[in-house]
Amino acid sequence: MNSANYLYLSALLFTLGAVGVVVRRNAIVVFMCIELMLNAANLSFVTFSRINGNLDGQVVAFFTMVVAACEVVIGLAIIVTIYRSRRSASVDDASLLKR
Amino acid sequence: MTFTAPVLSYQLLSPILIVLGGALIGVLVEAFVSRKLRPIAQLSLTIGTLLLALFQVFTIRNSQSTTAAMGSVVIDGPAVLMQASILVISILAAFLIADTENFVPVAAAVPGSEDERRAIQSGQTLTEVFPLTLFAVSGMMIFPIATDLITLFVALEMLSLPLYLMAGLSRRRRLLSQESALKYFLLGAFSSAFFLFGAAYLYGYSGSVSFEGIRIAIAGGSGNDIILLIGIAFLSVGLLFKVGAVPFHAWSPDVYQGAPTPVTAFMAAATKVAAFGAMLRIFYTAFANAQWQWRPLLIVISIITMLFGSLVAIAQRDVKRMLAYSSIAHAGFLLAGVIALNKAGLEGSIFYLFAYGVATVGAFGVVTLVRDSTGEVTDLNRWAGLGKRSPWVATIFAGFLLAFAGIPLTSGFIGKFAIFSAAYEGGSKSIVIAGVLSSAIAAFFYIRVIVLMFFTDPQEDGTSVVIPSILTRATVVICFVVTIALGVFPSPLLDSIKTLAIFIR
Amino acid sequence: MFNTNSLVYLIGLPLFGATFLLLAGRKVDKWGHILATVLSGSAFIVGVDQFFQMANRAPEDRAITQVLFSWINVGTFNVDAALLLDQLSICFVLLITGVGTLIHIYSIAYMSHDENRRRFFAYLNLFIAAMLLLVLGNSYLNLYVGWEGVGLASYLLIGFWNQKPAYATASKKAFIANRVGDMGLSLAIMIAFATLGTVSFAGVAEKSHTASQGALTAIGIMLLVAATGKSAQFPLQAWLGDAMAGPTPVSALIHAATMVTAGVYLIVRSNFIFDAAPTAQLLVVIIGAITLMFGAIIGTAKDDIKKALAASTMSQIGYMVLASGLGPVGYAFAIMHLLTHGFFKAGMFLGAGSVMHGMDDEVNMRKFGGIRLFMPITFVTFGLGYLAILGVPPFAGFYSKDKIIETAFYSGGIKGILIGSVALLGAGITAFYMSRLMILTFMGTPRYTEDKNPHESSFLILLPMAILAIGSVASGFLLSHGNALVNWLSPLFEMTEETENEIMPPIVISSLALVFVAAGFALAWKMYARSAVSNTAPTDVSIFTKAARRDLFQDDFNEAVFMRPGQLLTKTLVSTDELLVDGTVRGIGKAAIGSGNLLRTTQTGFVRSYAALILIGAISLIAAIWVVTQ
Amino acid sequence: MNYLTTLMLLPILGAVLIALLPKSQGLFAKYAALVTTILVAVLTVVMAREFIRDSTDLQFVESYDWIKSFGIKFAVGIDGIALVLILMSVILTPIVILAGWNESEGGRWSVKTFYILILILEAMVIGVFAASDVFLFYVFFEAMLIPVYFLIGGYGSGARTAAAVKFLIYSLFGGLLMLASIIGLYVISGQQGDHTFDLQTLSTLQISSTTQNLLFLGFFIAFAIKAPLFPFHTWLPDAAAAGTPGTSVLLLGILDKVGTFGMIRYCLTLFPDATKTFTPVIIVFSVISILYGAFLAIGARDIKRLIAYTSISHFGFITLGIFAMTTQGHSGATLYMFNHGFSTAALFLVAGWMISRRGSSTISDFGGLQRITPVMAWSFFLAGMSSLALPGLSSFVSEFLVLVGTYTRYPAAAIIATFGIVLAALYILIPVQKALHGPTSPGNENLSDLNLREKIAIAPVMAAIVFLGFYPAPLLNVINPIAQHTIAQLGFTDPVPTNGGK
Repeated sequence: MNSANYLYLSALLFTLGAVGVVVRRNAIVVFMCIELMLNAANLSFVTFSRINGNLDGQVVAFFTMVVAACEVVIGLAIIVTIYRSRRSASVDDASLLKR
Repeated sequence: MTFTAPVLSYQLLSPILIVLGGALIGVLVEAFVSRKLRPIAQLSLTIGTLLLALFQVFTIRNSQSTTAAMGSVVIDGPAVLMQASILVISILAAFLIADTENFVPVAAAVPGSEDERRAIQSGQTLTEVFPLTLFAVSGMMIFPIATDLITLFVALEMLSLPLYLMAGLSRRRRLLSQESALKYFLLGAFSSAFFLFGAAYLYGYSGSVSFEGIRIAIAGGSGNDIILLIGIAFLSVGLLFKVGAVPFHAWSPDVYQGAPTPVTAFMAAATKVAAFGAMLRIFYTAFANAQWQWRPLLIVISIITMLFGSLVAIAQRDVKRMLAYSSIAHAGFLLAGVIALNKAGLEGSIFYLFAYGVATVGAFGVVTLVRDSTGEVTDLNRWAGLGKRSPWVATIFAGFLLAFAGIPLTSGFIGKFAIFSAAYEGGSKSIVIAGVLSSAIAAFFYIRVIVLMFFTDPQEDGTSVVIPSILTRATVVICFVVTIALGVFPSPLLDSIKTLAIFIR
Repeated sequence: MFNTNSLVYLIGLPLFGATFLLLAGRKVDKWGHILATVLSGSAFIVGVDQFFQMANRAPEDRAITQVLFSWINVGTFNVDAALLLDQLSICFVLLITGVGTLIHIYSIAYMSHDENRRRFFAYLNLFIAAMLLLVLGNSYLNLYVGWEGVGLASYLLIGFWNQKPAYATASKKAFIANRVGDMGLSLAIMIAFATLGTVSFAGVAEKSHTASQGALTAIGIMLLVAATGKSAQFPLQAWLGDAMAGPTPVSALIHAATMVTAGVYLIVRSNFIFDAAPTAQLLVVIIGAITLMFGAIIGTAKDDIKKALAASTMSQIGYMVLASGLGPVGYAFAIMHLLTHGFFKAGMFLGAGSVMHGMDDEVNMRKFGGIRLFMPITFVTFGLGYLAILGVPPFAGFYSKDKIIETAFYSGGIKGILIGSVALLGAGITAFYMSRLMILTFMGTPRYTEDKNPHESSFLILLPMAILAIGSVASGFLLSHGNALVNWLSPLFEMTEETENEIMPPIVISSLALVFVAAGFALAWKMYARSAVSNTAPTDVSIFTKAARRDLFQDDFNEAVFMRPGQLLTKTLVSTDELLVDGTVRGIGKAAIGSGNLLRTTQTGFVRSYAALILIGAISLIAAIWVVTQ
Repeated sequence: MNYLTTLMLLPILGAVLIALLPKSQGLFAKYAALVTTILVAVLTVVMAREFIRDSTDLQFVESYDWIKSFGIKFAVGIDGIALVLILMSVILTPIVILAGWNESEGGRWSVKTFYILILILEAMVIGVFAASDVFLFYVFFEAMLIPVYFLIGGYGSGARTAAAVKFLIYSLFGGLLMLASIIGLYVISGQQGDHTFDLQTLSTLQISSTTQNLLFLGFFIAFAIKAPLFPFHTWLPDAAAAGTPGTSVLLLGILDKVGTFGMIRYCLTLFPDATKTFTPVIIVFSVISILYGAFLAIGARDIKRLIAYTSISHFGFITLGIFAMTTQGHSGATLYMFNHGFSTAALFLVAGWMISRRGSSTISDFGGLQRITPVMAWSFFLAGMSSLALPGLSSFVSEFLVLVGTYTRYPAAAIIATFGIVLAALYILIPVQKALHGPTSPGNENLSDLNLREKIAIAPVMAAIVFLGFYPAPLLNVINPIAQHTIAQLGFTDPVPTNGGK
C-alpha cells in the first residue's frame, strides 16, 4: 500500500486535532486534541522512517511518547488545580487576563 | 561529519549535567530536609549549582566539539556564550525567586481555602520552585546546542514544562496565576505539536534527524520541496512561539502578567536566549541554503512583530503587560539578527540577547519592589510620582527603560546598532527602516512611564516601595550596572563574542 | 591742530557723548546737556577746520579717505571701516554739526523742564554721530550703518515721550517705513556686489561703466527706494507727519534739516549710477515731482503748525529729489536747496517751537493769531525764514529754488515743460500754505483763550533762531555767488556739456515763479487775513480740503493695502501652525495610540482565540511559502 | 595638553562634586557650578589662543579606541567652526548660571540636581561639537537630550511635562532617522574597507546617488528638527516657553546650533552630491522659515514664544547661508550661529527677568517699563535691536553676509529673504512698544530694576554684541579658512562679478 496515504492520514489527524483545539471548550478535550496532534506527528515520523528506510524516525516516536506522558502529568496537574478553584474545566472561563 | 567512538565527553557536558544533578538533589531536599531549613538549603543549592555550572562553562570556553554527545549536541563558541548568558541570567533571576514573598505556600491548595490560610499562618513556604528552575535551566542550556531534532524537541519540553508550572505559583491573584499557567501550557503544547510535526517533515525530507543531514539534503536540493517547506514552516511555528513573535505572541502578555514576577523575569529573559540560540543555530546551519524560502517570511514577521509590539505597548496600563509587549517588540528586533544570516548578525544577536536579558531581569526586579498592602502594584497610574518617593528605584527603572528604548550609553543602544547594522549588511534595509520607526514608537511609551514616575505628583494610595531584600537589591543593582557598563564599555564583551561566535558543523 | 585722522573725532566726539550720557545715568543730569553741546560744538569746529584745509588744497586732491580698520573681509567681499571726506560730505558735515550745535543750544532751554533732558541730549549726540557716519562712510555698507543709525536715533527721539501711546506708535511707524527703505538699500548693495564685486563708492563709480544698463537701473531703483524711505518721499512719505510727535528741536534737526535729506545725499552720492541709468533717473524726477505736489497739497489743509511745516518739508525735499534726478546740472542745485532749506526750515521749526513754548504747547494755528506783538523776535526770524522758503529775492530760497525750476524747464522736451510747470505750481502752493501759516499764527487778532499768555522765549532759544535766520537770508547768495557751490562740487560729477535748450530765458522763469508766489500769497491773504478765521476747523469744506486734511488718504491706503492683509496673514499663519503643522504631529501621535488600542482588542483573553491565531499563522506561513516557491 | 577631553571632563568633575554635596548645600552647589563653568570658559580661551587660524584641518586632535569591534573611536578635534561654537557655548553657560541664579529653586528636585544636569549638558555640548567620529557624535547628540529633558520637565513652568516630552520625542525621532543613516554609512564603509566612523574616511566613500540621497535625508531631517527648520519646528516654542529662561537660552542658543553645525560638518562633508541635489529644496524651506517664523513671532502673545519664533526665522537665515554655497554665505552662517547665541541669550535672559518680576509672560501684561526699570528696558531694547540685525551690532554683519552670499548665487531667494528684515523690525518693535513704552500699566508700578548680579551677567553679552558689530574680524579670521575650504571641497567657487551680464 502506498505509504503516502499514511502521511495523508497523519495530516488529517493533525488537522482534526488542531481544529479540535480551536473549537472545543473543555480543557481536557482540548488537551486530548493536542495529544492527537502529537501522535499524528508520530505517525508521520514512523511513516517517513519507513520511506527513508532508517530507524531514526521510530526512535523519535518513542521519545515523543515519553515526552507526551510528561506533558500529561503537568497538564492534568494544572487543569485539576484550575478546576478545583473554579469548579469548571471550560477554557473560556479562564479569560480574566486580556487586552 | 563522521561518528567516531561512541563516547560522551563529560567534561564538555559537565555544565548541563551539573545543573541536572542540582535539580535532582533539589528534589531530594524537598523530600528530606526539614521545612525550616528548606528555603535556605534550596537557595544555596541552586545558586551553588548555577555558579559551578557557570565556572564549568568558563573552563570549556575555547573547546569545540561536535561529538560531545555522539553528535546530538555541539559545543562551540556560540554554545558557550549562550549557556553562559543563560546561567548568568538564571542566577540573577534566582535571587529574585529567593524572595519567596511572591509564591504560594502550597500550590495545590485551593485559592482562599482553609488549608491555604493555615499554610500561610504556619509560615511554610514553597521551595519546589528551585528544582523546577534548575530543570528549566538545564533544558534551556541544551536547547541552543542541540544538533538533532530529537534533542531539540526534548530540550524544548524540558525547558517548557517546568515553566508551565512555575507560572501558576503566584501567591496573590491566584486565579490569574493559574489561568496564565493553563494558557501557557495549552498553547505551549499546541505549538510544540506543530514543532514536532514540522520536525517529522524535515526528517521526511532529509531522511536524517541531524541538522547536518538536513543541511546536506537541502544543499543537495534532492527531495520534495513542499515537504521541506512545511517542515521549516511548522518548526518555525514552535520556535517563533517560544520567542513570542506575532502572530504566535498571544500567550506572552497574559502569562507575563499572571505569573509571579520573578518567574516572569526568569522566563522573559532566559527563554528568549535559549529560543533564539536554537533558532540562530538552526537557521544559520541547517536552513542556511533555503534562505530564499524562509527569509522573506521572517522579514515580514519581524517587521509585523516590531510594530505590533511597540504600538500595543503604548496602550497598556499595566507595567508587566507593557514589558511583555516591549519584549514582543524586542523579539522583532532579534529576528532581524536571524535574518541577517551573517557573522555580524550572530554576534549582534548574542550581545543583544545578553544585554536584553539582564535589563529585563532588572526591570522585573524593580517591579517586585513596588507594592501596597495587597502585594505588587502593577497598575501604571499608581506608579505616579515614584521618583519622589524613592528616587533611586525610579532612576534605576528609568535606566532599564532607556536601555529598552535604545538610548546611547546604555546596552540597548549598542545591541540595536549591532543587530540593525548586521541586518543592513545582510541586505534587508526594510528591517532597518521598520526597526527605526518602531523604536520611535517604543520610545514614546518608555518615556511615558518616565514622565509618570518623575513628572507626575504622587497620590497617596498606599503604594510604596518595600526595602528590598539583599538579594533582590543585588540583582537590581548588578543588572543596572551591567546595563550601563555594556553601554559605555561594550568592547570586552563584544571582542570575546567576536572571537567565539562561530558555528561549527 | 588736527591731522587727517581727526575725521575720527568728527564721529567720535558725539558718539562718546551719547555712550557716556547713556551709561553714566542720573548722576550727570546736572551737566550732561552741556557736555553734549560742547562735544557737538567741537565736532563743528573740527568740521570747519577740515573745510579750510580742504579749500586750501587743489580741487583734484580735496577728497581725503581714512581707513580705520578692515571691517568685514570674507572671500571677495572686503569692506573697510573707512571715512571719505570730499567736497560733498564736507557740506553735510558743516550743516549737521552747525545746525546740530545750534539745536543743542536751543534744546538746553527748550527741554529744561524735562526730567529726562540728559537722555534727550544723549540721543541728539547719537544722531549727530550716526548722521556724520552716514555722510562720511566711503562705501555703501558704511553708509548703511549710519543710515540705520539715524533711523534708530530718530525712532528714539520721536518716541521720546513714548508714554503717550500715539507717540510710541508714531516712532514705530517711522522705523518700519524706514526699514522698508533700508531693504532697498541692502538690496542695492547686494546687486552692486554681485554685479560689480565691490561696494565702495570709488569702486562702484569706477566699475559702473563696465556694468550693464539693467544692473545699474536695478541698483538705481533700489537706491531710490531707500531714499524714499529716509526722505519721506512718495510712496513712503506717511511717517513724516506723525514724526512731529517728537520734541520740536528734533523736528527741526532730524525731520527738516538733516536726516530727511539723506535720501538726496544718497542719490547725489550715487550720481555715477544714475547718470548711467536714465530710467532710474527719470523715476527719481517723477517721485520728486509727485512728492513736491503731495506735500504742498497736504500743507494747505493742516491746522497743526508742526504738521504744516512737516508737509512743507516733504514738498521741499521733493524739489531736491527732483533736482537730483536732473543729472549733473541738477545735483549741485539739489545740494544748494538742501543747504538753504536746512537753514530756513530749521529756523521756522525752532520758531514754531518757540511759539508753542509761549502758548503752553498749543499747536493748532487756529488757536493762535496776532502773536507777533508778544513774540517780536520769533516773528522776525520766522518771517525771514518764510520769505526764504517763498523764494522772494534775495532770500536764500530764491537762489536755490529758482535754479531748480529753471533746470527742470531746461531738462528738455515735454518732460522739461511738465516737471518745470509742476515745480512752478508747487512754488505757488508753497506760497499759499506758508502765508496761511504765517497769517494764522502771527497776523490777525488773537483767537486763543484767556488763560494763555504768549511771551517771548529765553535767550538760548532765540539765539539759534537768529543765527539760522541770518542763514536763511544770506546762504543762498553766498552759495550761488559766482556759482560757488557748483564749482565746489563739480569735480565730483561728470559734467556733460548738455545742449542748453532754453525754451525761455531764465529771467522769464524767475518772474513767472514770482507771479505764482504772489498769487499764492494773495489767495492766502484773501482767505485768512480778510475774512475771520474760526478757531475750530470748519467742517463744511470741499472734498479736496477733506482729502488734504486726511493726508490724501495715505494712512488709509497703507492700512487697507498693507496692515490689514498683513494682520490677516499673521492670524492665518498662527492658526495654520497650530492646527495644520502642529496638528499633523499631534495627529500622528494620536494615530499611534489609537492603533495601539485597536490592536490590543485582538488580545481577547480566550485561549481558543489565541490557538486560532497560531493556527492561522501556521496556515498563512504554509501559504506564503507555497507562494514564494511558486 | 589634551584640551578637548579636559574640557569635557571638567564639567563632569564639577557635577560629581556637586552630587557629593548634601541636599542642603544649594548655595554651595551654585557657586561650584559657576566656578566650574568659568574655569571651562577660561580653559577654552586658552585653547583658542593656541588655535592655528589658517589651517583647515582638525586641531587638538585626540583619538582613542572605544569599541574596536565596530571601529568606533573616541576621536575629537576641532576646526574653526567648532571652535567658535564651543567658545559660544562655554561663555554662555556661566552667564546662564549667573543670570538664572534662582531658577534652580522651586523645581521638582533639589537645587543641586539642576546644576548637575547643566554641567553634564555642557560636557555633552562640547563633545558634540568636538567629535570627529560620527558614532561618537551621535552618542553625544542623543545623550544631550536627556539632561535638557529633565531640565525642562523638572524646573520649567506651565505645561512643562508636555513640552519636555514633545521635545524628546521629536528629537529622538530625528535621531533614529540619523541612526539609520549612520548604520548605512557603517555598512558601506565595511564594504569599501574596514568598518570605521572616522569622518575623513567616510567622506571619501563611493556611494550610489540614491543611497546617498536617503542617507543625506536621514541626517538632514535630524538636523532640521534640531535647528529647527519649517515644518519641523513646532516643538521649539513649547519647549522654550516651558523651560526656565536659562534652559531656553541653552536650548535656543546652544543646542539648536548642533543642528546647523551638523549640516555643515556632516551633511555637506559626507554627501556632497546629495547636498547638491537637495540644495534648491532646502533653500526654499529656509526662505519659508525666515518669513514664517517672522510672521508667527509677530502674531505671538507670549514673549517666550515670540523669541522662539524669531529664532526659527534666524535659523532660516543660517541654513540659507550654509546652502548658498558661497564663502560669504558660509562664513556668515557660522558667524550668525555665534551671534544668534548671544542676542537670543540677551533677549531671553532679560525676558526671563521681566517675567519673574511681573509673574506673567504675556506681552500685553507689561507696559511702560522704560520708566520704571530703565536698565532692564534698555537691555531688552538693545537685545531686540541686535535681533533685528541693526547695523553696528554683531548680528548685522552675519545677516548681511548671508544675504550677500546668497544673492550672488540665488538672487530670488535673497530678495525674498530680505523682506525678513522688515518683519524683524515689526516683531521686535511690537513687544518693545507694548512692554516698554506707553503708560505704566497696572501691575508694573513697582517692579524692581536689574540688580548687580543681573547687570554683571548681561554686561558681557551686550559688550560682545556691540564689539563684534564693529569688529567681527577676530571671529571671521577663524571662520573664513574653513568656510572657503568647505566650499572648495564641494567643488564650488564664489560667483565672479557678473557686471549684470554685459
